[in-house]
This record gives sequence, structure tokens and C-alpha cells, in this order.
Amino acid sequence: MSVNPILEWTGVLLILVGSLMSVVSAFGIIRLPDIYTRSHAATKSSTLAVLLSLLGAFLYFWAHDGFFSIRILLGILFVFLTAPVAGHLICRAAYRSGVKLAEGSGDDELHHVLFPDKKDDDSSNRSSTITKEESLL
Amino acid sequence: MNNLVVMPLVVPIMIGIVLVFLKNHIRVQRALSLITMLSLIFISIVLLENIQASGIMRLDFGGWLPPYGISFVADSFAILLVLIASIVTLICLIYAYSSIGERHEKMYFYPFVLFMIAGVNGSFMTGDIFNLFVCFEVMLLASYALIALGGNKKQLRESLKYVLINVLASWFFLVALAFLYGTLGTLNMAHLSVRVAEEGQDALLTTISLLFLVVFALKAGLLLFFWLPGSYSVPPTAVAALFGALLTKVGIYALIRMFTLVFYHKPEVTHILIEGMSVVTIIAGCLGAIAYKDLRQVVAYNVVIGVGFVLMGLGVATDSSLQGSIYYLMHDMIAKAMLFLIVGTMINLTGEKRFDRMSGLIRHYPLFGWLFFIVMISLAGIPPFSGFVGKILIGQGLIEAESYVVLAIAFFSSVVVLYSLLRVFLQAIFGETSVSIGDEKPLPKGQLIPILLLACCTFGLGFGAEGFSSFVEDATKTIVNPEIYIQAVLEK
Amino acid sequence: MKTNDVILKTVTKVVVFIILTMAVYLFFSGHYSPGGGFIGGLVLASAIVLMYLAAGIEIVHKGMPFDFKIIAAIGVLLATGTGFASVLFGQDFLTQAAIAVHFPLIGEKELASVVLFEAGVTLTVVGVVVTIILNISEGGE
Amino acid sequence: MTIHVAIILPFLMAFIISIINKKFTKIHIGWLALTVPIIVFIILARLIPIIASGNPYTHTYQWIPSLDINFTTYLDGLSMIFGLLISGIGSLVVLYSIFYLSSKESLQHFYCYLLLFMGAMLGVVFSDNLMVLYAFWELTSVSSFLLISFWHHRKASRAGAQKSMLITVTGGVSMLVGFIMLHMMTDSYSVHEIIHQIEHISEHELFIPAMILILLGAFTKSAQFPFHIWLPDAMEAPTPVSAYLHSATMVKAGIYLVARLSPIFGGEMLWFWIVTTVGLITLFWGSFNAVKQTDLKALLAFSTVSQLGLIMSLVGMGSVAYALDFEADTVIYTQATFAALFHLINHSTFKGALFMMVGIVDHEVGTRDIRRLGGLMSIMPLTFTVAVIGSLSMAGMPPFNGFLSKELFFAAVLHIKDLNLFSISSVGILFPVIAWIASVFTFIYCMIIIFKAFLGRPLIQKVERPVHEAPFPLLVAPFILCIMVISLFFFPNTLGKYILKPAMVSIYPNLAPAQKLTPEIHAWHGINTEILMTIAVILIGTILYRLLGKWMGIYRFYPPNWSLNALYVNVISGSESLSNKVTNSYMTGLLRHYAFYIYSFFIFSVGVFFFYSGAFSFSTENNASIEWYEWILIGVMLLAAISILFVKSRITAVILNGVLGFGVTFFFVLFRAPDLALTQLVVESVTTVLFLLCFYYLPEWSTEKLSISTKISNSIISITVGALVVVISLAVLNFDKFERISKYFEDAYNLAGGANIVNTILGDFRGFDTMLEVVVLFIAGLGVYTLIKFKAKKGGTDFED
Amino acid sequence: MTEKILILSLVLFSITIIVALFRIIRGPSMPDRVVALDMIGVTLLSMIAIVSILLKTKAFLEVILILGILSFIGTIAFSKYLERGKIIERKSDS
Amino acid sequence: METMMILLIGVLVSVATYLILSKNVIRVILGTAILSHAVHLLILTIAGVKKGNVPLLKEAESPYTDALPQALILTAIVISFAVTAFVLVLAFRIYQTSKSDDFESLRGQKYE
Repeated sequence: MSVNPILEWTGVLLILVGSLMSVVSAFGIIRLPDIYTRSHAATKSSTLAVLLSLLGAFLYFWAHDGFFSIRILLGILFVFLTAPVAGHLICRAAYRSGVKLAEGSGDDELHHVLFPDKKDDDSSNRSSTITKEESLL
Repeated sequence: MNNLVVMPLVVPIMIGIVLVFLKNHIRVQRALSLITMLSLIFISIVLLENIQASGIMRLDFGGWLPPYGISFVADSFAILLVLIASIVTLICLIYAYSSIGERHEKMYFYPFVLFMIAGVNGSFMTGDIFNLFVCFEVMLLASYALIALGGNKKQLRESLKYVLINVLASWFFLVALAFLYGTLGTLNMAHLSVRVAEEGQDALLTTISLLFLVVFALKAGLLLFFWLPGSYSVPPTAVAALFGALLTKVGIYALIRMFTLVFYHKPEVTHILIEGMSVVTIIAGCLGAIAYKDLRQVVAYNVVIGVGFVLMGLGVATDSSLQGSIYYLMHDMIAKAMLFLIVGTMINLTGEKRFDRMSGLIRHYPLFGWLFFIVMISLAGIPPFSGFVGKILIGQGLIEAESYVVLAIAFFSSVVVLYSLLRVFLQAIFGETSVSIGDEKPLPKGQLIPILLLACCTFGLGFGAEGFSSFVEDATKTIVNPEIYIQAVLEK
Repeated sequence: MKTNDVILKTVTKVVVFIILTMAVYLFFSGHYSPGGGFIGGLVLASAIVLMYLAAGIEIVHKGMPFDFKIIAAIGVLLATGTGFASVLFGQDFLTQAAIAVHFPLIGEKELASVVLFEAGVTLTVVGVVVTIILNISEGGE
Repeated sequence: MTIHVAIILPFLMAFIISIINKKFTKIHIGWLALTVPIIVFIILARLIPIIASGNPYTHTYQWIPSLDINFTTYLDGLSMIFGLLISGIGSLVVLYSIFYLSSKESLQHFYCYLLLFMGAMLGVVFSDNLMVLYAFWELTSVSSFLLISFWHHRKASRAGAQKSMLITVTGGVSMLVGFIMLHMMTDSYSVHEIIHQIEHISEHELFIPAMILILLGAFTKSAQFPFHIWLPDAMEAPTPVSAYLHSATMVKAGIYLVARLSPIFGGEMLWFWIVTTVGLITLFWGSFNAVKQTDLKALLAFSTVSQLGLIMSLVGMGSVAYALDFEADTVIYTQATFAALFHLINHSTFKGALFMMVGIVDHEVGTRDIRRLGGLMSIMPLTFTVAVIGSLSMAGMPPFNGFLSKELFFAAVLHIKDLNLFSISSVGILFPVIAWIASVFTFIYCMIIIFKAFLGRPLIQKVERPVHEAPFPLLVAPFILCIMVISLFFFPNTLGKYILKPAMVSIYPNLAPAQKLTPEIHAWHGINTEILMTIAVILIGTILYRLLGKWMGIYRFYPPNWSLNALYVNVISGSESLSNKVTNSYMTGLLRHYAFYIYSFFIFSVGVFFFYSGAFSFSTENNASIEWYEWILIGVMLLAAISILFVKSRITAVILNGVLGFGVTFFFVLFRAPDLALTQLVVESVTTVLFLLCFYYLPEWSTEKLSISTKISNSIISITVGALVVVISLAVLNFDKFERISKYFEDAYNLAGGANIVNTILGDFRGFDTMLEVVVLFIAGLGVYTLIKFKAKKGGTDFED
Repeated sequence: MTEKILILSLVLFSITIIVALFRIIRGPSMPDRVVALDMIGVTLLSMIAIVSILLKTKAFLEVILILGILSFIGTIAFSKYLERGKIIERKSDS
Repeated sequence: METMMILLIGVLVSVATYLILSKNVIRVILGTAILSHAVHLLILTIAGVKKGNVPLLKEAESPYTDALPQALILTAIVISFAVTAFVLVLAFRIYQTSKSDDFESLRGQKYE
């Protein structure tokens, strides 16, 4: 009882595109050199993937069952709101816990602001709570 | 009327929660918990009378008939244990008033005790196997809290082991439940029994029953008792007494229930295994009881011996041995509570944990010394104290089953029990005292009276065994004929 | 080293609102679609946890000056109490009853004792989870 | 009724004495206690004529009728003898003890225990119900324990008490098993009902085991070889106690039991063999060892052992009368039993007197060591008289009662020798030979008492205190006994008629009509083998006593650590150290080991049975389809799970656990469980938060340093457990015989008014589970609160470590 | 046809997950892992949406929302832990 | 599908068992967490997977999947959460008092 086959197909295609996006982000997460760049892949493209596929699902339900799902919309909104914050926080944590930038990165201006009393890149010597092993495998 | 059946569980829970609100009103807490236990005793006596008059009682929660809903089934066996458990708890509470200390009392000691007794009572009465799991957890969580209450190093250390081993046991329980539901498709114990009987207990079902054996053996301390000596020797005396009296008994109850109601078709596998396990348990318990000079270890291994002894009755599973098991179970609850209280008091009085560093306690505490003597005699199964009836009946069952070696071990164990306590008595209670008159620590009446009460109980249970015999016989009848139980549960 | 959580705090304000709505929705929808007392309670608790994560104990405590143990206790009392109520009416323990009540705005609605029971469950879950988390985070002192 | 009173009375008085407290100290408590045995004695004495006329007295109070345990008293000739002994000797001992014990001792305790014992002993001999008998039997052990350890500040007292308690209670337990077996065969605990059913049970397979077990009880109580070792140590008790319990009454309980049960078991030749042999060995061993003792009391203890052996062997010989078919001839063998009963009384009299004598010596001189005694005759003439009368009677000299019973004993062994029972006649000759040798030793140690302690050079300089004759009251009791010793010699047949004959009738109910059952006792019956043997005993005995120093060396051949005593000590201490080793070896306190035991048990019970029984079955028929992405997700979970084992950081482990949690959630979604997925998600995240919170307080985990073998055994265990769960699950999946009850819940909307089945189950159908689950959660929350807030006080009462 | 496409997207998503798992295992830094976990959560969210289309049910839509919330909370908790060690503070300074 | 799920459960159980047999407290606690994952999956799998529709009467038509195990698992999840919370707190309290998170040093004294 497809109400609107075009909408339905749009939904499915959106989902497909979303999944492709997510593979792209997966690619990014393997290939990119350090946490700061990888988090780009993880937060940006994968958020996009989710948004696309959720939108697809929303459209599908709308078209297929005539069901206007507020919950999915809410979900989209939510991911939109939270994903950047999560990305921000984790990168900040990474930086403050002294994860090194990839080699070949440009200037690290923040370093002097945050660790004024230290010379360059003695990374893991932070406040006492987190020990060095945390950042090892 | 049937709602009375749930009261032994729900009353302590509700009162326990009310006590949480009364955190700093210790007197009110004491009074309320005392009243609760008294009312439980009253309720269980009423229930017992009712069961004699009109047969097994059943309460379907929410009015959902078995096997779909959860039911509480009150037969004589369960209620007898509820009664004894309530009495023991009452007495341990009285002991706690004068011994546990305000810090504990303000840290929800009474609520935890009430929750634990609720879990214990629930486990005795539930007719639903998954509900049994939940009741176990209520009891266990409360016991976790109680064992760690006090927060000293040793307590925390042992309670971690206790908790983790019980987590493992609960996991096995869940696995067994999964298998049980996967095969039999039901959870009500009577319904399980019907279904097992219908198709016969094939190899797979027997395997599952063995899995249950592992679970309950862990809880009962049958063969798998490693957690017991450590964890029973760390909490405060009143708590240790409650543990010693109640916790393993729940496992024993579950074993008896499971293997007489549901999985009774393959005794050549399950019951023989139980028999072997209880023999090993008794031997190990005997070895442990004489191995150490640490009083609490001596006592803890005595618990192990008791477990083995009771379950020997289940192993041979004749009428008389099961009856003996019930008698002995009741005796063991009272006598072990008494033993724990006495030993705890000794340790408090002397400040020593090893009995070879105590001496001549009888000089300053004569009545106390004699109470130790009584519990020793009682545990050795010397009439007219409570141990002997169960001992005779279990012996009878073992002879009927022609397991003479087991018989020899079982009865020799009571000599070892006697020896393990006799040397404590001679060393610590008798002998020259090093404390001169006036220098001794006073023994509070509040600690002596509970022990005295338990002594009265063990005497009453032995001397007045006839008073209980009709209940015990009824309980045995139900255990031996599962049909009675099944009919009571599934009819209507 | 200064930290500031302005971004986190700002977002949290919005997010917590969404979660709370969600929790209430889950709680009430439990009878017909996934949800119910447990899940509602858990989600509610996670909203509070988020608040603690973002704002710290003191600020949250100013907004919600409850003793969460007591909330949990009230919850358990409510849950067992509804069971007990049926005893007073001569029914089997925990028998649930439902009566139709006319609400001014929503219209005819069934008011079931199950709702009270589930409310008890919710309160307990919230109370317990928050108690545990608060106590652990203060445990070192 | 009256007999019940006689049993209860001592208990009542014991209770009164224990509570009257010190207000009563003006009068010696002993006088109060003395009334009890006297009253009991009078009660019994009044019943003698009735009993003698052959009317046993019986009365029942119900105790535990459902188990056939009733308080039935039965008074016949046999129990009458013992009742009279208990109350008679009891009176004298109490009288003696009043002057013996100083009022500084805790007399309340003493008399309380003594009366307890008295009541228990009366209970043993008057009970018809075996279980009640057992109860009293153990009570005698208990009260004996208390009396031995009366001076419990002395280490030796405690050790002796422990030994006696352990040995007698062990015997008691085995006896209990025997009784239970008897009950199994006859369905009765009443001795008399059992006797009526002998024909039915003598072929029963439990008959012999029951017999042996009961004999074990009797032998331990009566200090028969090799269980006699407790008796010498029991001499740590105050002397009145030794006189009463450990020579006159308690140790005879075993003999009572053997005599009482002879009608049941006597028909079995094995009974004869065991009882007689053990008795004779005990007789010899006791007398042999008595000679080397230097402590007078120990000497008497061994002599008691030997005399008990004598009586035991006589009872055994008497039982032959049952084994043989009923003929007129068989009556002759009953004379052994007659002799036993007679000697039982005689022994009580002279041994009682001797013990009291030793008590006096100990009391006045301050030592009992014969190496430090000598020449007491002149200082303590009255005591010496007692000693002489007692010793000569014990040695079997006329004109004392011991002579009569010794003659009867010789007669009995000679009869047995002629008995045509033995396939090898040479065995038969052993009986009189052993009896004779033992008598020689008996004679020697009697001489030692008289000569070494009382005659010879006075050795008073070795004694600290000035020595004088005992005060008169202390001598009353021994003198009464001495008078009995003599009067029994002259008027034995009065005793025979009123006391012994009823007893014989009750032991041999079948032979009651026979005239010869109670023979006339004559001091002189011409020159026969018996008298020749007695003369030989005196001759050889005197010679050997003279040459004592020459042959004492033979005792040294016997290595001291091979003795039974050493065996007992080694067993006790060895079992302690062994059990310490064993228990410590597996109770390591290491969670890993405990988990290891649990898993191994699981594997060995469940696993082994599972494969052995062939319960495994497997089919993929009903399997649902599986999609590609599901494969991948299963792979993800496998990978995540396995890598948890290898990660070096706990945070990584928690993250991987989070992955597992997400995976589980997804499977919940796939398997159509939305409620579960929701719950799982929230719980998973809250758990993760908890882990992170707790990590703040915990150190980073260190790399596990496990030995290779541990790693291997861990891997084997864990793989086996996993595999076992897999195979059983597969078999369970293939088990499809029953319909699930869950169909019922699909009607949830009509039944419970909810459309979400899971939710209606939780809230309504199984609302009780949910309620309890909430309680669990609440307890956990409260528990966490207390764990964190309740910290042990610094330096508080923490006894450990 | 739609179904096949949806399953294809599911496979693609699960490939993403396995890649993220690889990142969790490899690391090298802790934030890497957290990011990857977050990514798994978010990807799972899409997968559940697709599955609920496939199963023709709206029962899982709540799960989607909750998953979004919780992976956010989890990430915050991890990042606060990595940054400060203590994830809930008495007083938050700002 | 069931067979594969059960194999997965088996591996989870093995991993958890291995962790429980180790010495570090946190490892053991993680082990118990994984054990509970495994058993929840086990209950669900044994009840039969993909055999019916979501057990929501208004959402789907009969046949429904077995709802009872789901209710049981829900209970089990909450209980295992409660226990895990308790154990975790216990672990860090032990570390506070004994300064150890290693069972090897938490053996307790030898008794004589």
C-alpha cells in the first residue's frame, strides 16, 4: 500500500547514500594519520551518514505507512546537536591528555597556551590522575 | 486468607523500607524489627495450623493461575523452615541490639537483615523457578551488604570473593534456567514436574538437572563450599550467626525441592552424585574443623559438616532419611546460630580469635560456659537435644539404602564435631583463667539471653520433638509424593 | 590548567530537556509500545547523570535537593504498596485494577494501578542509579 | 511410676543444688545430695520381694511416639542389681565425699554432676526403650567427663576427660547405629519386644553388624581391651568419683548391656567368641599392666580393667547357654553368668573400699606413689585394715567374698574348656590357662598394695606433712564396704536368693524353671581343680612377688611408643596436623582457585554425564536464516570479545565491553525485543559510567604475570566451559517436545489491558518478579551507600592480621 | 528490490563497524578508541533504523533515539575521564 | 542463525571464564559483565530467534515471538546491573583499604 512510491524510493536511496558515506568515513578512520584528523572522519562524515539514513527511514515510513515519525525527527535533531559536541570534547580531551599530532602537522599554537610551563612536546607529563599507560595499547 | 502466604516476604520488605526513613531513630528501628519478626513467627504458626487443617496453601500473584503467573506455595516443609528462620532471626536481632553498635545500626543494619530474611522466606515458599532466582538475589544482595558492613580490610576482602563466587553461581542458575525453559517451556515448578514426568527424564534433562545441582550445591556449600569459611568468619557476630543459620539452608532447601519434586526420576545419577558429594563434604568439613585453632574457622567447617549430613538424607532419598533431613535441617539452623553467637561472644570477650589463647572463661562467665557445653552436646547429636532425632532418622534411611560406608562416615562425623568443639571447651572454657576477678569484661545480658533462648530452642526441639512430628511427617509426605504438591498447585 | 565546559553545558540544557520528555513518554507508553517503568526510570536517570557530567554535583544539587535514597525508598514502598493494596481489597496480592476516569483535557483515560506500580519502579530506578553514581563520585573523600 | 521417680529424683536434686546458690553453705551440700541415693535405695529395696517373685515392673510415659521412642521403665532382677549398686554405693560415696572434699571446692558442681550421673545411670539400667537407654548412656559419658575434669585447671584432668569422652562417645555412636539396625529388623526399640522376635531376626543380614556395633559401645564403656586406655587417665577425677563411676557403676554399664542383650544375641556363637575373648584379653592385659604401676590409683585402675574383663568374659561364657540347644545340660553354662553377677557385686564392694582407702592415703599423706609410701600400717591402722580386706578379697583369698567369685570363675572356665564347641581342643585349654595367669598377676598386685604401701620401712621423711590416721567419718564408708565384703563371704546365698536369682531369671527367661540356674554357693566344695588352681596362684604368686625385681625388666621390652596410649595421642595430633595440611592445600584464599574448583566440578559432573549419556543432538533444520551483515556483526563481537583478553589498558577493555554491549543491543533488535534493546542500552551506558567512575580510585591494571602452565590450564578450563555451554545449548535447541506457556500471554490485551506483552508480563503477569527486582536494586543502592560511607575506624577493633 | 538495497546498506554499515572495531583494537591513543566507539554507536543507530524498515515495525524507533542519547553520554564520560580522570566533579569550574 | 549465535555465546563464555580466572579484580569484574551478556543472549537464542513478530499487539500480527524470555532477561539485566555496581564499589573500597587490586595479595592470612 505504497502511498507515495517516489518518496519511498527517495528514502531507500538516501539510506544507500548514507551507508556509502559511512564507508567513506570508515575509510577515513583507517587512513588518516592522527586522532585529530580521524575525528573528522568519525564525526563529520559519519554524522552525515546517520542523518541521511535516518531521513531515509523517516521518508520511508512516511511514504510507506503514512506514519509521520516525530521520534526519528527528534533523533535527527539530537544527532545534529550532540555529534559536534562529542567530537569537540573528545578532541579537547585528546589534546589535553597529550596525544601527539601527526608528524608533519603545522603549528601547534595552543600548546603554549595550555602548557606554558613546559618545553615542546613532552606530551604525557600531565596532571597526576591519568597515567601514562592509558594512552598505550 | 491466602494472602497470608506472602506476608513472610512482604512484611519484612515493607518494614525494612520504612526503617530506611527512620535512619537515626535507632530505638524505633529496633522495636519495629522486633515486632516484625514476632509477627512473622505468629504468621508462620498460623500458616502451619492452616496447612494441617486444609492442605497446602497457594497464593497466585495478581490472580494469574499457575502455570502462567507466579505462585507462592506454602506446604509444611517450607513453612517449618520459615518458622525456624524467623525464630533464629529474631534471636540474632536481639543479640545484635547489644553487640552490633550504633554505627551499624545507623547504616541500615536492620533493613538489610529484614531484606535478607524476606529473600530467605521467599525462596522457601516460591513455586516458580525464576522467582526462586529473584528471591535468591534479594537474599544475596542483602547478604553482600551485610557481610561488607563495617568496612574493615578483611571484611571487604572476603566479601569480594563471596560476591564474585555468588555471581558465578547466579550465572550458572540463569544458564540452567535458559536450558530449562528451552526444553520444558514452563517455569512453574509443579508444571515442570508434570512435564518431566510426562516425557520421562531423558539424558538432556538429567544434564540440566546436574546443572541445577551445581548451582544449588554452590549455594548450599555442598562440596563447593570454598567460599564459606572465609566469608562466614568476617562479619560481625550477629550477622555471621544469621549467615551460618540461614544462607546455606536455602540452598539445601532448593536442592531437596528440586530433586524430590522435579528431577526425581534418575536417582541412579543425580542422587548418587549428591550422596558422593555429601560424603566428600563431610570428610572435608571434618578435616577443616580440626585443622585450625581459629575459632571462626572451626565453626565455619562445622557448618560444612552439617550441610553434608543433611544432604545425605536427600542422597538416599528414603522416607525416613528425608524426614531425618527435615529434622536435622531445623536443628542445624538453631544450633549453628547458637554456635556462631557463642563463638562471637567469646572472641569479643577475650579479644582473641584463637581458642588456644583463651582459657578459663567459665570462671567469670559460668552460664555462658555451660551454654557452650550445651551447643556442643547438641551438635554431637546427643539426646535430648535437637540433633538426635534427625540423626537417627537419617541413619535409618542410610541403613535402608544399604549404604554402610556412608553411614559410618556420617556417624563418625558427629564424633569429630564433638572433638572439634570439645578441645575448644577444654581449652577456652575450662582451664585456669588468666584474668583476675574484677578485671574481666562484662558479658552483657543482651548477649547472654539470646544464646540462652537458642539453648531453650535446641532443647525444646529435641525434647519436644513429638510436638513437631505431625508437621514434619506432613512435610515428608509432600516431599515423598510430588503428586500432592502438584495437585495443590495446578488444580482449580 | 583551566577547563571550561561552556559548549557542553549549553548543549546539555537542550539535550536534557529532550531526554526528560523522552523519559516521560517512555514511561507512559509502556503499556502499548516499548517502554514502561523500568526504561522510563533508566532514561530519566541517564538524563540526571548527564546533568551531573556537565554541571557537577553542587549545581545539580541546588536544582534538585533530594536525597535520592529516599526517593528510591519511596519508589519501593509504592511498588510493594500497590501489591499490598489489593490485599486490603480482598484480592490476591499484586492484583492490578483499572478504572476509567475522565480527565479534563485528555479525555477518557484508564487509570490503572499498574501505573502506580510502574511509577514506583521508576522512582526506585532513578533513585538507586543516582545514589550509586553520586556516592561513587564522592567516595574518595 | 515409682521407677520414673527414682530416675527423675537425682536430676531434680541436681537442679536444686545447682540453683540454691551460696545461701545454703552453712550445711555441707553433700548432706542434701545424700538423701537422693538413700531414698532411691529404699524405694528399690521395697520392691525386692515383688521382683524376686518374678513380676517385673514396667511403666511407660510417651515421649516421641511417632518415632517409637518412649520413656519406658522396666525393672526386673538384672536391673535391680544395678539399681541397688548405684544407689547403695552411691550413698556410701556421697557420704565419703562429704568428708573427703574440702568446702573450698566448688561442691555445688561436684554434687550436681554426681547426681546427674546417678540419674543417668539409673536411667540406663531401668530403660526398656533402646533410644532412651542410649540417651542416658551418653549422659553418663557426659557426666563422667564433667567429673573427670572437675579440677579443670589441671591439664591432666582435661586430657583425661577428653580421652574418656571421645572414646565412650565414639562407642556410644556405634551403639546407636546398632540400635537403629535392631529397630530396622524388628520395628521396635523396646528390648522386650525385640527379645520376642529373636527367631525372625537372627537370620537377618543386619544381625551380625548390629551385634558388633552394640558390643563396641559396651566395650568402650566397660574399658575393654583395646579401649581401656581411657580408664587409667580417668583417675584424674576426685577419688570418690573414681570409686563410684570408674570402678563400681559406670564401667559396668557395658556389662549390663551385654547381659541385657544376651537373650537377643546370645544365640550367635560369634557373640560368645567376641565377648569371651575380649574379656579374657582384658583380664590378662589389665592385671599384667597393673603390676608395673607405681601410682596406687593407676594400679587400681588397671586392676579395675582386668576385673571388668573377668566379668565380661564370664558373661560371654554364660551366653553359650543360648547357643546350645535347649537341654538340661546347658544350664551348667549359665553358672558363668551367675558368677559374673556375683563378682560384679563383690567387685563393687572391695574395689570401692580400696579406692576409698587410696583416697584416704592421698588425703593424709599427700601422695599416692608407692615408691614414696611404706610403713603406713603403724600410723594408719584402720586404713590398713581396709586395704588388707580389700586386697585379699581382690586376690581371691578366703574369708572374703572375692574368694567365692574367683572359685566360680575357675569353675566356669573349666566348664568351657570341656565344652565340645571347639574344633581344636587345644584352644579350649587356653581359657583356664589365661584365667590362671591373670589371677597370678592379680595376686601379685594385691600384695604390692599391702606390702609396698603399708608394710616395710617407713618412708615418711619423703613426705612433707605430718601423717596421722584419717578422721573417723572418712572411714565410715570403707568400713561399711569391708563389712559387706566379709558378710557376703559368709552369707552368699541370701544374696543369691533375693538378688541373683531374679537376675538370672531375667537373663535366661527360657531356663527359668531349671533348678540349677542359681546354684548354692559354698565356700568349700572339696578338693577339686578350682581349689588347686587357687593354691597354685598363691604359691606362684608369692614366689613371683618375692622375685619382683628380677623380672620387672620384661616390661621394658615393650617400646613405649607402641602402646595404645601412644597410638591415641598420635592419632589425635596426627589427624590435626594432617587435616591442617590437607585443608590448607586447597583452601588457598585465592579466588582463582575457587573458581577453578567450581568450573572443574561443572565440567566433571555436567560435562562428563552429558557425553557419557549421549544427550547430544544437533540439527540446523529449525535454524533461522542468516544474512551477511549478521555474519559480520557476529564477527565483530567475536573479535571484540577475544581482543579483551589481550588489551593492555583497562579503558580499552571497557570500550570493547561497550562494543559487546552495542552488539548485544543490536541482536536484541534483530530478535524483536525492543524493550530489551532499550534496557540493555541504558544499563550498558550506566555501567560504563560506573566503570569510569571507579577507575578514578583504582590503579591501571598491570599485565598479568601468569606462568605458562597456569595460562594453559586457564585456557583449557575456559574453552571447555564455553564448549560445554555450546553443546548443551545445541542439544536444548533440538529438544522440542513441549509447547511454551507463553502462548497464554498473547491474549494480554484482554487479560491485562496492555498491548506490549513484555510490559504486561513485567507489570502484571509476573509483577511479583518485578517488585522483587526493584527491591534488589534498592538493596544494591543502599549497599553501595553503606559501603562508601561506612568506613572502619582507624585502629578500631580489627583483630585480624 | 528495496529490501535488497536495504540489506546492502546494512552490510556497508557493518563494514564501517568492523573498521571502527579495528581502530579500537589498534588505537593507538585512547581518544581514537573513544571516537571509534562513538562511531559504532552512531552507525548502529542507522542500522537499527534500517532493520526496523525491514521488519516493518515502528517498535524500534525509541531505541534509535535512546542510542543517540547514550552514545553521547558515553562519549562525554570517556572524554571527561581522559581529560580529568574524574568524570563527575563536586564543583564544575567555568 | 541459532547455531552461530550459540557459537558466539560459547566464545563469550570462554573469554569471560578466562577473565574470571585471572588475578586482577577489574578483569574478573569485566568477566562477570561479559558472562551476563552471554547468558542474556543465550536465553533469547534458546527461546528461538526470528520466529515471530515483535510482541506488541498493536504493532504487529500474530505469530509473536516468545515474550516471556524477554521479560526474564529484562529482570536479569537489572539484577546484574545492581550486582555489578556493588562489586565495582567493593573493588575500589578494597583498593582504598588494602592498597591492592590483585587477588594474589588478597588471600588473607593462613590459619593454623
